[in-house]
Parts: sequence; C-alpha cells; structure tokens
Amino acid sequence: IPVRPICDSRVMDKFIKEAKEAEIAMESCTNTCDLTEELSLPDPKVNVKEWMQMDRKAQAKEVWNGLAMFTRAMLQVRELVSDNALIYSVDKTYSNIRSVTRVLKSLNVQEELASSSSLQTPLTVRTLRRLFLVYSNFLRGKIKLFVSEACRQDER
Amino acid sequence: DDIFRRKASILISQESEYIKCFTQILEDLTCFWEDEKESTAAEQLPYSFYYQEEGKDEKACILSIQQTAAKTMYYICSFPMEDVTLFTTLSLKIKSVHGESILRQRSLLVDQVVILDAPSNVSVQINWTRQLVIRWHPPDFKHLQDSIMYEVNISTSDVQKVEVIMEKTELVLPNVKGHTTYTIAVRAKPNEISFNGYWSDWSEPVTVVT
Amino acid sequence: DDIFRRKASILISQESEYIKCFTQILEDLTCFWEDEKESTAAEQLPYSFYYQEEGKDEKACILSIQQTAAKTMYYICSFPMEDVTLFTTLSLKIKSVHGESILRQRSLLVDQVVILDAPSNVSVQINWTRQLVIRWHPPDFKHLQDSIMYEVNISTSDVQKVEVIMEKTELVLPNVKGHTTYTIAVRAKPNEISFNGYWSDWSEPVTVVT
Repeated sequence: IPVRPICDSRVMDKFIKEAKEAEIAMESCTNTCDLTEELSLPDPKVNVKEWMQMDRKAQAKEVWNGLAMFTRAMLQVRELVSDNALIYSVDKTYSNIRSVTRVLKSLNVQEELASSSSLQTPLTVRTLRRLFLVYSNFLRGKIKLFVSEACRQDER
Repeated sequence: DDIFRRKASILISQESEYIKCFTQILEDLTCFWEDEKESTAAEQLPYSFYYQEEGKDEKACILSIQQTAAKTMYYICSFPMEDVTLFTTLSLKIKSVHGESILRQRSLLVDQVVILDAPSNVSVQINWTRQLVIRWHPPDFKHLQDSIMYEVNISTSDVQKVEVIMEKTELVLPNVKGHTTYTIAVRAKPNEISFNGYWSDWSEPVTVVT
Repeated sequence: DDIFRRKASILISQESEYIKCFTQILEDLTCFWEDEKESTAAEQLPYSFYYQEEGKDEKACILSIQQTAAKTMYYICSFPMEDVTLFTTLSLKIKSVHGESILRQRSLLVDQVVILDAPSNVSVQINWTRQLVIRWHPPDFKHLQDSIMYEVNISTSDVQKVEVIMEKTELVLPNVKGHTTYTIAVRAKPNEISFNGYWSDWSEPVTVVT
C-alpha cells in the first residue's frame, strides 16, 4: 500500500491521461487556437542520464518552477478563450495542475523559490495545441520521473 | 435535480456533519445543508457561503435552494470546476447574510468525499461447477476505475451475506445450493487508498434461480 | 552485435516506418533502416543521416553498417548519449551523400519507442487449491518498474491463451486441469501512460506438469 496518494501510481496516471485528453481535444483546433499573446512554458525535454545525476533539489526546482509556469499560463489562457469545449480543457487542466502541486507538497520536497538562472531556458508558445502538448510532455516526463524516484526512496 | 436528491439522501444517512459535501467524478463538488426552519418566500437568502483553499483567498459561492420532502430547505453550493482541487484542505463557512457572523464551519479534502454512481449491468451466471459468476460494470470514475471497491449483497430467503471485492468487477461464488432464488445487488466506493467517500446506492437487484 | 539484431527483429515485425528506432533504457537511442539493394563494397556510404531536436541545430550521425541475413544492409545510427532527449520531438532525415536531397524522414518521441528486455526468472508453482501461481522479474527500466505491462502466454497441447497483466509481476491462474503440461512465457512493454514502445521478446518458456 502506498504511503502517500502520490505514490499510488494510479493517481499520477490519472493526471497524465487527462493531460492527453486535453492534448487530443486541441486537435480540433484550427486558427481559433492561435493565441494573441506568447506564453512562457518550462521545457519538458529530459536527458535521462543528466536528470538522474541532478541532485534532488535541482530536480525539485525544475518541477516547482514548471508547475508555477503552467498555472500562470492557464490563467492567462483562460482570459483568451471563449469556446466552451476549450474552456472546459483549460479549467480542468488548471484544477489538475493545482492538485498535482498539492500532492507534490506531500513529498516534503522543499519548495524552491527558483532563481531562474539555473533552470532550463523556457519555451515560448503561441498556440493552444502546443501549450497542451508541452503540458502533457512535462507531466509524463519530469513530474513522473521525479515522483517515481521520490516514492522509491520512500519505500526504503 | 434528481441526481442531487439521490446523492443527498446517501449523505443524510451516512454523514453527521452539518455541512455535507460530495464529488462524483472529482471534477465537481457540491456542498449543502438543510435548514430546519420552514422556508419563507423572502427574496433574499438568509445565508451566505464561503470557501477557502489553503493559501488562497476566500471566495463566495452563489447558493441555490431546493425544497425538501419535509418542506424545509436545502441550501446548495455547486463549485466551479477550476476551484475543485484534490489533496488540499478546503475550509467552508456559512455566514448569516446580516452581521457576518459565522454560523457553521467545516474543513474537508475533496478526494475524501466521493459518491460514485451505483454499479450497472449486473449479471449472474451459473457455470458447470455450480458456481455463481457475478459481474458488473464499474461506475464512471475518470481513469480511476481500478481504484474502486465493491460490496456484493447476496441474499436468499434464508440468509444474506455481503462480500467485499477490491478493484475487480467479478465475484465467483462457489458451492451454491440448488433450487434456490438468489438476489444480488452491488454498490461501490473508492478503495480508500488515495480516494475515499461514501457507499453508492445499491445497483438494481438481479435475481437468479439455481 | 547480438543485442542489436534481437531488437531489430522485433522492430521489423512490429513497426512499419522506414526508419526504425528504439531505446532500451532511455539513455540510448538506435535508429536504422534496411537498404533493399545488395551492398557494394564501396568505401563511401551512399547515405548520410541527420537528426534535429526541436529548437536546436541539425546534427549528422556517423553511420555503421551490418549485413542482414538476406544479404542486404542495415544502416545504423547510435546516438551519442548526450543527444538522447525524451519528451521532445526529434526529427530524422536520410539524405543521399551526393546531392543533399532528402530521401526519407520521420519524427518521433524517444519515450514512445522503448523496447525492454524480456522478463526473467519466470517461476510457476501449483498451490493447494489447484491454481498456478506465475511470477517473474521485471526488466530493467530506470525505477519505472511500476509502469510496465506484461503479456503472459499460457499454452497446453490443446489451447493457448494470453493474459494481459498491468504493472504487476504475478498472475494466479485458477482451475487448472490435472495431468497437463503447461508452458508459460512472459513479455513486457511500457504501460502506455508515460512511456510506450514495442513488445519485448518472450522470456524463456517455463514448463510445469500438473
């Protein structure tokens, strides 16, 4: 039995599946999904070897900072969309990002006030489709890897 | 509406908190309470309702009302989806509209107040080794169908028993008696690992004669 | 080498893309294609291969060659470890050495082309209630052992069936017949949530007589 909700892999998997649903929902987008402003997002890419060699604090920083950027982006986007189906995806994702943030807090990772210098350069996106693709990659990647490792250490 | 009434009646029998709350698929949250006074037709509601997530500002919820069977009133707050956050403490307050005094308060975790729909499509088969094979469909639970536990109620004219089934939608009951009428119903609840809540309604009962 | 040949044969049966790629433990990436022309002993390869990560410059990969059983050629690019980046789109191009024209191209996510090793140490026990208890060890997968799904192939002289097991390394098979030889093999694949890929080879089969 997992010690914490986040270590029940079904919980993280739920958020990942919902991120993919939002990503797929954007496939129906044509020009309506172009954004009038640029959004700044964390780069989801991971080199596994480098990631494993990073210390936990640095990883935590990436994760926290990334979640904060997505939270901001969703609030920004919320002002820009008017289509009901899109609003659903945005609201749902916003709520999920906050739940993921909460659940990560239960891992007792010190919330780092990221000094952006040490972080990966952010990405700039201009479409909703890309926003949700990056979000889904971030969740599948950095967050999933971070959580798996934290829960593995927990078990010992 | 009808769904609200069904879930409300579950809560009234299982929850002693004055402010009762439930979520159905974790993206919704409804809180309500019953005002024991008979309703007046006054235009302004006598109460206001506030919620606050840890570390965030307090927000007001627009209340709707519904008459109960006993002619009293339900005051109901349906949360906007973007304010439904799991794994965090949510504080709730009922205030009197005049005077701002806190009449009742409660805090809760949304992930702990799930009320699922009843399982559906319950089927029972008797196989060649005299076993009852009972199967059902899980209720909707947004990618968490494998995190549900069930109670299966099996009754004959003589005996009744309840089996608890974790995360499966099948129960094989060995050694059933011949020439007996079995009545079977199933109800659902999160498996209490990451999510918890209340038992759902029982499914429609299914009857089989062995 | 031998590992390459095993993984290549998996891809050839499961992947229709002309350029085929796989990673084993997420730190590596190998892409290859088969040139249907018989190889010449010419000193210079007729192709060059380029890859480009989103937002970065295109890079050339040094190709190696291997003869196939059919005497055609595999052209193989083994990525330098520092260029194996997951969760971002990687674009691939085959160009002709003379003339720079693009012959083939493909884009992919490295996290979606995993080929795990076969599960190991498959064991089968018969317990007192006539169940087969099948257990195995997961392949190496960077602490992501709980993100693997399995297929368990169970065959007797009469029947064969395949069970899909999610994220567990055990299968209990009820109601096995007596005096029967069961042959069991297991294969693995990422569970398609964070990672995806192709089915691994089957493990060494294990036989048990009931």
